[in-house]
Amino acid sequence: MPREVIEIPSTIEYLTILDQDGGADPALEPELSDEFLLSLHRWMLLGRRFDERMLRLQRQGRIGTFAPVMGQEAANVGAAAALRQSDWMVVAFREAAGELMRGRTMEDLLLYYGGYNEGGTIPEGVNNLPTSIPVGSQALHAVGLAWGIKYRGKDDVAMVFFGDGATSQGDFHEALNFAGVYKVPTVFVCQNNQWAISVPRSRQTAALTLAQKGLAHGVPGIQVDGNDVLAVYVAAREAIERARAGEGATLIEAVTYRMSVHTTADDPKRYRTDEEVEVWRQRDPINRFQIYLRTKGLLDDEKLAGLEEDIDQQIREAVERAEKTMSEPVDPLVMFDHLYAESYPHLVDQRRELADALSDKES
Amino acid sequence: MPREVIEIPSTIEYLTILDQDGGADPALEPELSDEFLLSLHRWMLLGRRFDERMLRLQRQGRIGTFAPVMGQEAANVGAAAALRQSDWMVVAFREAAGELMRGRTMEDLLLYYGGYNEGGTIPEGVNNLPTSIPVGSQALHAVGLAWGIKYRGKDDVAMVFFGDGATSQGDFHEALNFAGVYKVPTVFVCQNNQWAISVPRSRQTAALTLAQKGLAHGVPGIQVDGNDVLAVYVAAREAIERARAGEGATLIEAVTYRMSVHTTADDPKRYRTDEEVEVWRQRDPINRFQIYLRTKGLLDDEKLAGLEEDIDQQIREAVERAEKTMSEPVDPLVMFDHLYAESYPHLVDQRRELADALSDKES
Amino acid sequence: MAKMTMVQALNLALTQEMAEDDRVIVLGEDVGRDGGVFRVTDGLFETYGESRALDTPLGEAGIVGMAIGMAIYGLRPVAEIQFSGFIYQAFHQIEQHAARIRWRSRGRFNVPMVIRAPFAAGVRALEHHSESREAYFAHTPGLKMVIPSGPRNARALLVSAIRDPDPVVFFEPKSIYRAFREEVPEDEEVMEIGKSVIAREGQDLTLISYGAMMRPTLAAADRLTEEDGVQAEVIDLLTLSPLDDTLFTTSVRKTGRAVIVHEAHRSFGPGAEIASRIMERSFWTLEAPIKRVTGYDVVVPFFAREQAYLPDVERVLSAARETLRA
Amino acid sequence: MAKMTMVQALNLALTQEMAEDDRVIVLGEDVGRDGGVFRVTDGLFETYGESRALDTPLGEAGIVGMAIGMAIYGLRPVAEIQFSGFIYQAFHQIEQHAARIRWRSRGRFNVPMVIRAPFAAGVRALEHHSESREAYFAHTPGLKMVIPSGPRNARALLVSAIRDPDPVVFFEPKSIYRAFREEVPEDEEVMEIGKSVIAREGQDLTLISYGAMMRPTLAAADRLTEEDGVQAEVIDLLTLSPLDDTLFTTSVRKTGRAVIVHEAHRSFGPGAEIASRIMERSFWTLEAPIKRVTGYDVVVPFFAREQAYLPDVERVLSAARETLRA
Ligand SMILES: Cc1ncc(C[n+]2csc(CCOP(=O)(O)OP(=O)(O)O)c2C)c(N)n1
Ligand SMILES: Cc1ncc(C[n+]2csc(CCOP(=O)(O)OP(=O)(O)O)c2C)c(N)n1
Ligand SMILES: [Mg+2]
Ligand SMILES: [Mg+2]
Repeated sequence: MPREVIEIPSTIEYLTILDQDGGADPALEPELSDEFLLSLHRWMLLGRRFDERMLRLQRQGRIGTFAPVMGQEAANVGAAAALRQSDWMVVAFREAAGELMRGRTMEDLLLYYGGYNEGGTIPEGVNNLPTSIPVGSQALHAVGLAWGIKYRGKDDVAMVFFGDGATSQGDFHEALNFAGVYKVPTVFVCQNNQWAISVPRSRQTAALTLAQKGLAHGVPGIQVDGNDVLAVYVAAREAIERARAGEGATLIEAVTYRMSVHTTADDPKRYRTDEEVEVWRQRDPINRFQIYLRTKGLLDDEKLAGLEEDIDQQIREAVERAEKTMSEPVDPLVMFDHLYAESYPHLVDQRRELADALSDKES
Repeated sequence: MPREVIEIPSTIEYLTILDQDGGADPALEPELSDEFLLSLHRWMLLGRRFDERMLRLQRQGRIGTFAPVMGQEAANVGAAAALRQSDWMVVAFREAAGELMRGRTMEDLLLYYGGYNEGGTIPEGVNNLPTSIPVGSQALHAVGLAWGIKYRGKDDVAMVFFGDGATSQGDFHEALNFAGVYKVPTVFVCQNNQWAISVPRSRQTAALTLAQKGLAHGVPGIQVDGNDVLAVYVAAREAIERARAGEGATLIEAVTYRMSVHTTADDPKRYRTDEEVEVWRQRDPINRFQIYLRTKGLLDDEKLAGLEEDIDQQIREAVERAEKTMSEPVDPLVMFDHLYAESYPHLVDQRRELADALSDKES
Repeated sequence: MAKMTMVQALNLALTQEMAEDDRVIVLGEDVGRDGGVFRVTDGLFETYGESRALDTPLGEAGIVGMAIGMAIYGLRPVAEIQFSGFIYQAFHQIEQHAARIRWRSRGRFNVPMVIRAPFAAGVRALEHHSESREAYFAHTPGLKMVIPSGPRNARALLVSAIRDPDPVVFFEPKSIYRAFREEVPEDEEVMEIGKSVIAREGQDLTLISYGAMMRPTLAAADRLTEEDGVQAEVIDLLTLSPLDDTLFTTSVRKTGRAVIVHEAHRSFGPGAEIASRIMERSFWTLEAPIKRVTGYDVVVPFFAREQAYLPDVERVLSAARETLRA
Repeated sequence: MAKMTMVQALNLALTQEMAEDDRVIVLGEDVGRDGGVFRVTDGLFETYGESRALDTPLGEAGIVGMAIGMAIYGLRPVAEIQFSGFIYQAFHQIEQHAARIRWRSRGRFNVPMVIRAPFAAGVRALEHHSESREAYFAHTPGLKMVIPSGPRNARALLVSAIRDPDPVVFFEPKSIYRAFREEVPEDEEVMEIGKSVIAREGQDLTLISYGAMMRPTLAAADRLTEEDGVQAEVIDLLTLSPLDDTLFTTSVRKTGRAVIVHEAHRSFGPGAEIASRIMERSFWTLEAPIKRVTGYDVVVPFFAREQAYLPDVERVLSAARETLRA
């Protein structure tokens, strides 16, 4: 008996639909309504403009540290757009564009990054989990949600977002493994933006692709051009269809780029070159999609200007509302809320202690 | 641009050399000295007999819970035999046969399972880490040892053992990933004995092989017949050669079977059939290798009887020594030893407290 | 009423809660077909099927992390960690998420999860199978930390824990899993989480303990009566967090003296908090320093020495007597 | 002597230790090329190369687990956890291995490792970036838990931690990373781990604190002198485990009164242990109940409310005055 090769399922495909100039591969181009295409664009643009606004607010000291989406709007929006209302979206911290699309409000995001716990609120009826900062940890929650979906015989899915760095975390692997074993409807979306703070993708893992990490767990993987909103959408839709059909989880690696800082506390000049950023600027997901829409006759300068104005207005109003809250005196006693369903004597005592300290200060 | 297939390194080979009747594939049979072959046999047999003895001692209440090796002697010994003295062996808890070969003493093992911390001692000059019970956690230590080896420019390797269940742990993946990134000389040896207590391999992961888990991290994997000591040895030797040559880590999946209980606290009848055990009994690694040795003229009934007697004697002496220690009054104050390099006031106080309590009791 | 061991009583709690509420899902390593390595989940697989007595792959972070998602979805997972010594593989999921999802989402989501784990020493087990680290969890806001001391309260507290809308870490003292039996009513019985009980009344001294250490503590109380004519009040904490300090501080206001008994390490252990609460709330009635009888600040030794590590009747007695003499 | 921030002082410690001893390896997320998110490891990559200022993949279990292996091999890894809020991903490696390898191997192997992590609140950061959970580590046998309070002791303690033959968890109060400067000698300076210091002498009251809370504590002591004519003795613990209880119990025997200040949660927090030690060792000289001024038992709120969560001069003052009145 010689050495035998074991046939393991090991195909990793790469999917891109739009070329760098916004031309679409006709064999792959999905049939989507104009309205849907325009909504993809709208949410991407909103994501970009909101990001820019947050950056200014942060530089002015009006909100705290946050993680810009800039450059990853297609990965955010393309994936989230494939979900329906009753599906679940499980985020890390770089999905503001997708979260907005799914019903988290700009006002809440501003409050969140402004240091208000109130900003963590998710509106009733919106099935998004709140921002999850510990890298990779949230992947397991999506598996649990998906397990519940399957247990209840529903055909919803749970989609979880995370970065390239997150694929090094043990939790990510345990999540893939559990999802594989239970064959639950989870869609894993890796936003491979090439960097985990200062650590480049090449130093994050010796694997050629991140998509192949699914293979370790019997979960199919696909790599997509993450700056191509159509490709991301199509890959997400396929994964969701598999999931709804009871065929289990998929790992999608969306190859994209973080065009801005890691967070506002970061200085990327320390670890990457302007040239690299410039290369990726050429692949800006919004530009590319705009050319496509223009070619299709769905967008022109005038329409764009109108849209920009709309978005600007929407953002301005959200900022005003958030700043109003932030300018009012904050009630520190709120820190005792929502720890448990009910309160307990030691917390009642400590709350009173704080109330007394506060009134001492006032007097 | 159509969907492209990305070529990822994804070959998983299966290696077996001895057939079920002890015949060797001439194309694959390694050239090994008679002496070496006999030593493989000797250590496997010692492992088996020591196991049997431990089981009896446990049933008699003379030692506590332990995890028998039975059935996995080839995986243990084949891999450990490929190491040289200066290499490192990092174990879990089912490697007694391999550990003995590497210089851990039977007496220490007996004391360890007899509840004596003294049994954790590793003789000076033996580069084995002590028994590590938290499943999968020890894999990272092997990566750290290997990192040190590389940093010091040595060509030693660190070999780590773990079970099929361990490949579900996050730590296992972090270890593979770190080993891949740093290209350090680590040899990962998975003893896939088909069961993690009551959970069968098929419910542990949806992956077809465990060897393919390396692919997620750019680490090559190979599956070997774990009941074939020659195959295990050859695979380990190859992995070690790669490692010494600076080519990094390898994951070896040794397909074997736990023929006995998980630990002496376990009742396998609750979750597996006698038929399954019987099938694997036919593949007993020691039998198979004995036929091979007989065919080669290296073993006959008489030699075997002599060897059995030798081993019996050796075990008897070790048991006697250990039982002597265990029959003497135990000094509880030893529990304060080896916590830190030096002691601290609170520990000195507590030690005195215990000493007083003990002398109260005596009086 | 049947006489039951703690294992049987816990099994009764699970069986009944699963019968009543299909949101209750038991999951963990070997909890399904095998019925749990201590048989606490015995029969659940047969009765409720593999999706409700769910064997998991070998990953504690996976178990707890997945259970968090299940709980958010509206289920009531009861996750078993095979031994508390391996709960650290999931500690991040517990600290970063289980304890915070309600708080983080401002009440939109909650995590009605129980994490059960056998803990503590005394069964001649291997390394990592004997620790008492309840303090880690009691110090973590957002968690509840419950430790029963006998079959009956184990059953009632586990039922309450399963119904609790927030995450409960439920540590089961494995040395008394089968050490004795108690009458356990077949009919539903619950006990309020966050409430301690007086296990024995007295007025001369307050002994405070929980879990397996209740037995040497109560035995010491008996000996104090017999040998010293002293009536010790004995308090069984049952919940460590939120800690019911009213009961024990009231007792100490009456007795003026307290001894705390636990097998967790002394330094930064549960006894420190209990002593501090007494001091803060009953300082002026204290007639002697509060004593802690505890495990030592060493890794729990292998089993040849574990009994020497553990507080026993003699150690409790001599601490009590010193306190009484002071 | 140069005036340095704590970040610079820590950097000096690392730079010098790495120069002296090629066994010292700094590793962690972004500690290499980026120089650490707080710049504590700035320049090490340039000076010592990528194998000694080692950027790791994103996995805390990986970092600590690998560092344990390096330490066993004979190196002296200094692992950075980017924020203490993410140390739980590695908690199992710390509890199950770092703390036990010497003990498990009966001294054959040891783990001369430092785990550095910025901790505690006050810098308007996101969730998980503000906790003070030193109690978890202080309660764990086999570990040492060190917390500096200023640039000079930070440098000296870090040098000692690196040379220590056992694992040291070294929590750096990030709110004072750059809040003030101190003279830090260029020449080697070490401080003994396990020893506290008197930061200010007095005889009326003992204030006990550590880390960033030393500042409001010292400020309160000044105000007590100015406004009340009271001389508070202030103790800076520096090491939480092994805890130097001689210094503070001696002080309390003199003053009869104590207030403990920390930003960790109160329940089952460090203050409980300190209060208990005082009670056990100085009960008869106590003239008032010991007070704890601490963070509340809630998850540290997002930054709009973090200052209200934190002990401040006013809270320390009023606790001190109550204690003095009692
Ligand atoms: C468990 C954990 N470790 C460390 C951090 C600190 N941290 C925040 S983001 C980040 C890098 C994340 O990289 P990646 O997963 O690629 O996501 P990206 O930020 O690029 O979107 C790190 C190290 C964290 N939040 N959680
Ligand atoms: C982290 C951890 N979780 C749980 C356990 C309890 N436990 C001990 S062995 C075992 C199964 C291990 O299976 P596998 O890795 O296949 O090794 P085997 O026992 O088959 O050799 C379990 C669950 C443990 N020791 N460590
Ligand atoms: Mg990234
Ligand atoms: Mg196994």
